[in-house]
Amino acid sequence: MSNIVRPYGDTLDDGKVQLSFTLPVPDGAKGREAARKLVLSWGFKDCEVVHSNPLADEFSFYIAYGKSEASIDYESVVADEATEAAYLSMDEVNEFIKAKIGRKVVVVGACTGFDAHTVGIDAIMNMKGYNHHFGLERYTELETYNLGAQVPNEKLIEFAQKVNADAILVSQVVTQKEVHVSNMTQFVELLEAKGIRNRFICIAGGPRIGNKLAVELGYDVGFGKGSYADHVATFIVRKLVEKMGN
Amino acid sequence: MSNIVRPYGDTLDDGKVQLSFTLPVPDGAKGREAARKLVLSWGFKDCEVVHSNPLADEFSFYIAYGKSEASIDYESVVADEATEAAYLSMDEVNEFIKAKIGRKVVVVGACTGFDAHTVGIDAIMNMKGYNHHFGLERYTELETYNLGAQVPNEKLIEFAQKVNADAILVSQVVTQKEVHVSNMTQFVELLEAKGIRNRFICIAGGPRIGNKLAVELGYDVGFGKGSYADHVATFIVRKLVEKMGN
Amino acid sequence: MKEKLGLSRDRIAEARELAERICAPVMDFVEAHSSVTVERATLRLAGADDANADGVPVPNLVVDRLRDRLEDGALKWYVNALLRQGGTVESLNRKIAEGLDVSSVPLGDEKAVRARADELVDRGFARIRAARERRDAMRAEWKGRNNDPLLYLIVATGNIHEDVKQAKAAAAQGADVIAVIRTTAQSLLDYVPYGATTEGFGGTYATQENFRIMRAALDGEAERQQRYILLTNYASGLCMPEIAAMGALERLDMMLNDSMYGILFRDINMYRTFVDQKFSRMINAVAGIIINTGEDNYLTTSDAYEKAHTVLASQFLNERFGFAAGLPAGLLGLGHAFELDPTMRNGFLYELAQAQMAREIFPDHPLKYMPPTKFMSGDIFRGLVMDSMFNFVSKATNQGIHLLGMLTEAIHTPFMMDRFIAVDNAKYVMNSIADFHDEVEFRKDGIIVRRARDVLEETIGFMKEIAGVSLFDSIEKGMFADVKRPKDGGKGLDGLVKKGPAYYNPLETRLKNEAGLR
Amino acid sequence: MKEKLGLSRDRIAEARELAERICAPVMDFVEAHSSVTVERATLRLAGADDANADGVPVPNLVVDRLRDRLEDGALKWYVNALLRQGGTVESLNRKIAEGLDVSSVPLGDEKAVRARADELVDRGFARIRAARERRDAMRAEWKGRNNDPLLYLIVATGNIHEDVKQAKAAAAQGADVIAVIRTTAQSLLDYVPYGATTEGFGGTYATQENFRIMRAALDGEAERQQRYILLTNYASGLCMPEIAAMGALERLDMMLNDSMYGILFRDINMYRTFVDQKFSRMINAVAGIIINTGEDNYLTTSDAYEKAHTVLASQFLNERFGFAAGLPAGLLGLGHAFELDPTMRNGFLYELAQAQMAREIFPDHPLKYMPPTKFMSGDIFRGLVMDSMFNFVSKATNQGIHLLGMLTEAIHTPFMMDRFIAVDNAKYVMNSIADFHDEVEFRKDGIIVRRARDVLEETIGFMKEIAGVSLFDSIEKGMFADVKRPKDGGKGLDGLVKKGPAYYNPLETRLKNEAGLR
Ligand code: B12
Ligand code: B12
Ligand SMILES: Cc1ncc(COP(=O)(O)O)c(C=O)c1O
Ligand SMILES: Cc1ncc(COP(=O)(O)O)c(C=O)c1O
Repeated sequence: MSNIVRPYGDTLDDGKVQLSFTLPVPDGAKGREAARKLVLSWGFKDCEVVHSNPLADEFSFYIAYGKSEASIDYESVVADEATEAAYLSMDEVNEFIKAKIGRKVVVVGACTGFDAHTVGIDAIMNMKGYNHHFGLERYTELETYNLGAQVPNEKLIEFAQKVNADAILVSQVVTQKEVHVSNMTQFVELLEAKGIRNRFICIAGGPRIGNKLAVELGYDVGFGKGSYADHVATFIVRKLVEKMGN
Repeated sequence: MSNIVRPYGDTLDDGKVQLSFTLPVPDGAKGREAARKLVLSWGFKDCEVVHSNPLADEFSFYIAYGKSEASIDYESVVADEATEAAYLSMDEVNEFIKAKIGRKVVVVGACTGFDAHTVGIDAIMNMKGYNHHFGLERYTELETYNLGAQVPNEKLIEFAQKVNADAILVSQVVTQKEVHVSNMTQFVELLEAKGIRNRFICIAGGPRIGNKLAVELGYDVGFGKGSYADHVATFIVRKLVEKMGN
Repeated sequence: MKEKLGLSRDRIAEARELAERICAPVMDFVEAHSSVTVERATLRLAGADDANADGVPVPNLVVDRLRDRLEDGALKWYVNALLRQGGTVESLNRKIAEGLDVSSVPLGDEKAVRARADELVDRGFARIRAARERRDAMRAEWKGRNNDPLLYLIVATGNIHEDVKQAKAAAAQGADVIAVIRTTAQSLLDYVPYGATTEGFGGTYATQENFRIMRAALDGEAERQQRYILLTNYASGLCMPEIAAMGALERLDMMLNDSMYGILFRDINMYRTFVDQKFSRMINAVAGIIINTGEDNYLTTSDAYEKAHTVLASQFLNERFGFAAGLPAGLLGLGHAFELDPTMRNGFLYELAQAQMAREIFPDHPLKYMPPTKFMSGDIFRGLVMDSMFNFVSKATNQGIHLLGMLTEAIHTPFMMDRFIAVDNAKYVMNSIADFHDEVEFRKDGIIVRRARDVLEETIGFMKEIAGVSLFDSIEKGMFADVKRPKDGGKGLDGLVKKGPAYYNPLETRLKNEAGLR
Repeated sequence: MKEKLGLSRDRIAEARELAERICAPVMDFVEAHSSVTVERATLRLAGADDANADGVPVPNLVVDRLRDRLEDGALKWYVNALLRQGGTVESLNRKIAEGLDVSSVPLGDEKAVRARADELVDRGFARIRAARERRDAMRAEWKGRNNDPLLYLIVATGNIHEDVKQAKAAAAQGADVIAVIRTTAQSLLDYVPYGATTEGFGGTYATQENFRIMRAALDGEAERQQRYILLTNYASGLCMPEIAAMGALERLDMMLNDSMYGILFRDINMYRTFVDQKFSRMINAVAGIIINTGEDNYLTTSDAYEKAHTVLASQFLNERFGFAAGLPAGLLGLGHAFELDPTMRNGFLYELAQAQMAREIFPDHPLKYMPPTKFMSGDIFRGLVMDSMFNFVSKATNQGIHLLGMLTEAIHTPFMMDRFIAVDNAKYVMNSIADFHDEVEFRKDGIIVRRARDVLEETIGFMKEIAGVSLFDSIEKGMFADVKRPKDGGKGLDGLVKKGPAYYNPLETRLKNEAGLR
């Protein structure tokens, strides 16, 4: 069964969308008309430019409301966020490990490259956790190593080999100029060059990291905003059992 | 010479646009993905849904940034706002009338239909004016009548005939459900039915009235946000001389 | 509540005396008059309902036929017909809708008519009382779960069913009060449309059926949220008493209701309005409905700094007229607004002064504080910040009813997401400054204190002027909101009725009793 | 400035004494050491510039070769080579870039070297003085035309030419201060890249040429606006003294510069940092450059309510280290931030308390107040309102340097329109509460007053603990920002230099003199 939906302002299917953007042209009637035409060119049926403002001699700011005729079949949409799967609690993860794996699971994590944002990886790993979700360090059946920030990919891999890690956690927060993409890619390439990609469950995370992107880049999964240790632990143990099955 | 422009976030041609809208679906990963796909369907190349929020069980709110590849040739854009033309000051208008018309010009204005917003028409007509632009009542060479708000089209036309108006000003502020379109259309139809459309310069105005719309509906001109008495007076006297020429 | 402005109690008392002086002659006039809508409201409370095939409501059908004989009141004709026709009120209504002219039914025994009328009035009052008790019970059950101030959101789709969706979403997002904005033209209709409606401009028709639909929806949502959701509409325009009556029956909780709004902003005749407002207010008083007065409207046409005293003067008058109709302070949601030019230096301090002043002068009143509207523009980001300053002032001065500002105020009636953004803004700001009011004091003789004192003084001066010439004349002279309204001009004057010596209206008598007016 | 918190002057003095006690041993260590970047900074101020074909800067080429002999200082080798080679400094630089190893040039007459060194130092100081005078003249000419607090905006495109566009637009929109954010990795580079750059991540390389390009652009815009536009960069990371030197030469006006930031947030070795910060600060002092300290960073990893005292303690330490490097209070832009959880009841009151506390304890310092960042989310509308509350607190407590919050903080480095929205927000709010600070008083023993007192007390307790174990040990124990840094860990330790008995650095001596240190 399909369920065709459109943006909703205050009436079903009115298609109302708010937009704002800058154009590299002076402010004025001509700029407003350019803004309006541009919005129409995106397939909006109607557009009203409700505000414009100079930002500099050659830049101007526009606020517009458009009326979209485009729609999407909600039923056909496939959600792709790692956090959405039903997940286990900390205790359940520990039980699961005891029952199905029978040894401690080793997890190594770091914020890699030149990225110095530790808060995200700490939120996942540190004892105290985040938002009332305890971190991996508190899981009795996990053995965890948090290497902190600014860790070169080489060093992270070396360390993972040394401690015989089951899973490697890579955090990337800075995404400007796609710096995360090249850094994350290099990590996988290094593993592959060494022929050890399959020895690890590779997990990427960060506020702008989607599962889709991570998988594309060769990771097993990617965790974005609003992910917690329990999501990650669940993924690791399930995946491990799956790998052990093979 | 063409001048192709795209939205500008912080780098030329990065195409960045902010959008926000509601979808009639529950909040969650599936809704976010639907939102993302919808944005892509508008021709954006990339889209990141940076926020989502439930509004009700079956409604959710999305904030997204898209990257547009669409562009527009700024040089090809034709501005169409009545206020943009070089206009005369109050004194110049008076001089113009004395020199080229030689009699007082009669202007009748009202906020029509059930619309009760007098502030806009008053801003144009009242003595004190608006934003340091005196209103038409202060123009010595104009004879003005402001009928106020909620004036039926019939009554306005009757009055204009009675005082032998040169120009009729119609203000429309409420635009919900396109009520202004039907009201403005009815006004012109009434004039045409009486065969007197050409006796008057018909001017529409209001915050959401564009020149384009007004002309489409059969008015001589339409004045939107940021228009003042001097714009309107200039238009009237120039048009009148033009009509006298014929 | 701690006073911070050091306003002179004597000067405040003086202003109240002036208000009494100004209102007294108006009340004398009111006492001697009725109107077509007062009569129709009376009929409605006695049971008149339904509409004919053209949608003309039964109360109008009755009163229109009686137009020349209204000096005796309409009720006796209706009751007489009921007695003569036999059957229920509902069957009488149906017959009237189908063409029965009650004025053509010969008058029967007066005592029987009076007895039956008393029964009908009893029934009407019982319904009002039941609604009031239901409200009291619900509010008691969920005591302490509403926001303070109450967060007030509007819905305005024009379609009652769409309004319901929006209202439920708004309540789920945190609103305490839902106002169904009325369609653009309704205040000028001299009848109240009948049934559920789906087409309106800038708002939805106020009809009894629409009231019922929305009330049920909000009760459901209240149950879910475990928080009473108040419902608001407009007892305003040419039918104020009737809408008050419908609201009393359908358990509305608030009504926009001003003693002069219709005159000034809708060009309704002043005598008609003064008569109608009194009757509507008595109904509101008995039903326990909070009225919201419309002082904010002054500031949309006049400058909010220059004309602050007209707001305060109007608050005194609305209070006086309210008391005269039996409304206690607790039901007087006097209006004011945050409408100073945002480019004004220290504008926030002046807003703070004015809001605090209203709070201290009307300590027991659930003040209704309106957001910035006039200076809102297409710049929704600037607008959102203006709304945050408004939210701040409201909480910082302990306002009672807080109309949420919309970032899109200058663009369209609210989208569902606009409301969410507004609630979120208010909740964040208000929680964040929860105890600001108790924490902060104003410098003696500083900008804030002086501003409040000055406005009060100017108000007293202004009210003296009004008292000098009479309220009728001051309106005629344009002393309020910069609009002039001739005494015999405006709409609805022909619906005014001079009560005859035999004017009979037991419902009015009962209203007066219950409202505590002798 | 009126005091509102009634903080005990004695307790504040006690905290200052504790700071002195804590810093004294560190200063002793610093006195005995130099570092590779201190030496390079010395060379730069004496004229070393240029880079080789691989982009290795001349100062690095010189110091790298001298690595084992640095205990005597690098300058004499450079000057010696200059004398021996003849010609100008520029030609020497070129030769070095082309391969000349100054350490291989045999040392000549010491007196001649010293004389030539003095000349070079004179020239360096003359350039700094000229820049300072130029700034003073411009600020005097346009006195009173800047905003108060100064509105501070960042540009961060990664490309200096794109940055220029953004910066000019920001200035046109009303910014007083432009900070060119530095590329993500630069703080860990032990050299300063050379020339104009167009590729950076999350920021643009700090290079002398980039400084020059931006300075010229901003001077142009200042002329247009008739308002001095301050330029900010980062004297922070492994090259703090060199960047300070470059900033002094190119007339930067502010520098991010903290005595401990590199240690805590960049894992730079603590000894190295303490040595470098002193030298960089002496340069800033002489150049009249306001430093911005980094206390705000603590609150991004720790809770802003729980750890408010670590911010105040760090301010006292930064102040003390600043004084010890000759920086007067007027150049100490001590940092703090608006980072409380937005869902906290009365959060605004606590922010107000903390900001006012900083203001009263550091009355002559141009406090640098940072916007909410940690709790900013993808909800740009909520974020905008949080920024409005931040703008409010900043103006209400008379902060000096106001970093504008961005509604898109959690999403991307600022778009041009984001900056506009931020300036507009701040200008509206600040103008609207212009005199709030003078108007409003805090309740005696109320939430605000108590909060400030409590934080001060906790700070004193905390500083006593530090004094007990030494600053080095407290950092090792993780007492700041919840991070533990071992004394001999971190980057750059190998660049530390123990001064020998023959350590020669006339530039340092001159700096000390001009900075008024002994
Ligand atoms: C705190 C902070 C800092 C602190 C970091 C302190 C520290 N020790 O971490 C300091 C001040 C040092 C800092 C510096 C910089 N920052 Co910063 N910073 C932030 C800030 C305000 C909050 C980030 C944060 O802590 N979030 C809280 C955590 C819990 O959320 P999170 O990281 O998203 O993590 C969650 C999920 O993503 C996920 N997750 C994250 N990692 C992982 C890993 C795995 C394996 C898994 C499973 C899950 C997971 O789980 C977490 C819990 O749900 C953001 C803005 C913002 N409000 O988001 C900017 C921000 C991230 N910073 C930014 C930038 C540019 C910088 C600088 C590069 C600026 C500069 N040039 O100086 C520097 C340099 C840092 C560097 N080299 O990386 C930008 C990034 C822009 C972009 N998209 O590229 C942001 C968005 C600010 C902005 N708008 O410009 N920053
Ligand atoms: C003030 C106001 C009122 C006052 C009006 C008082 C009065 N006497 O005018 C009151 C409180 C009575 C009112 C009531 C209503 N209002 Co009203 N009101 C506003 C408000 C806040 C400001 C309008 C204003 O005065 N602007 C200032 C003037 C100077 O600007 P202007 O009208 O644009 O005029 C300028 C130009 O447009 C132009 N112009 C205008 N007319 C003409 C005519 C000519 C010939 C020319 C040449 C130029 C010209 O020149 C002027 C100067 O530059 C706006 C929101 C906003 N901030 O814009 C809502 C707004 C216009 N109102 C609105 C609504 C829905 C209503 C109601 C219908 C709500 C209700 N259901 O109760 C009622 C009913 C009124 C009715 N029947 O029309 C909506 C309209 C939505 C829409 N697009 O359809 C708005 C946008 C608010 C909202 N977001 O919901 N309102
Ligand atoms: C008291 C009062 N009644 C009515 C209204 C609404 O206007 P209308 O006359 O369209 O019902 C307002 C306006 O906000 C008002 O304040
Ligand atoms: C003092 C100080 N230095 C430097 C920086 C910037 O970080 P980075 O180390 O990337 O230069 C900051 C952060 O905002 C800071 O506060």
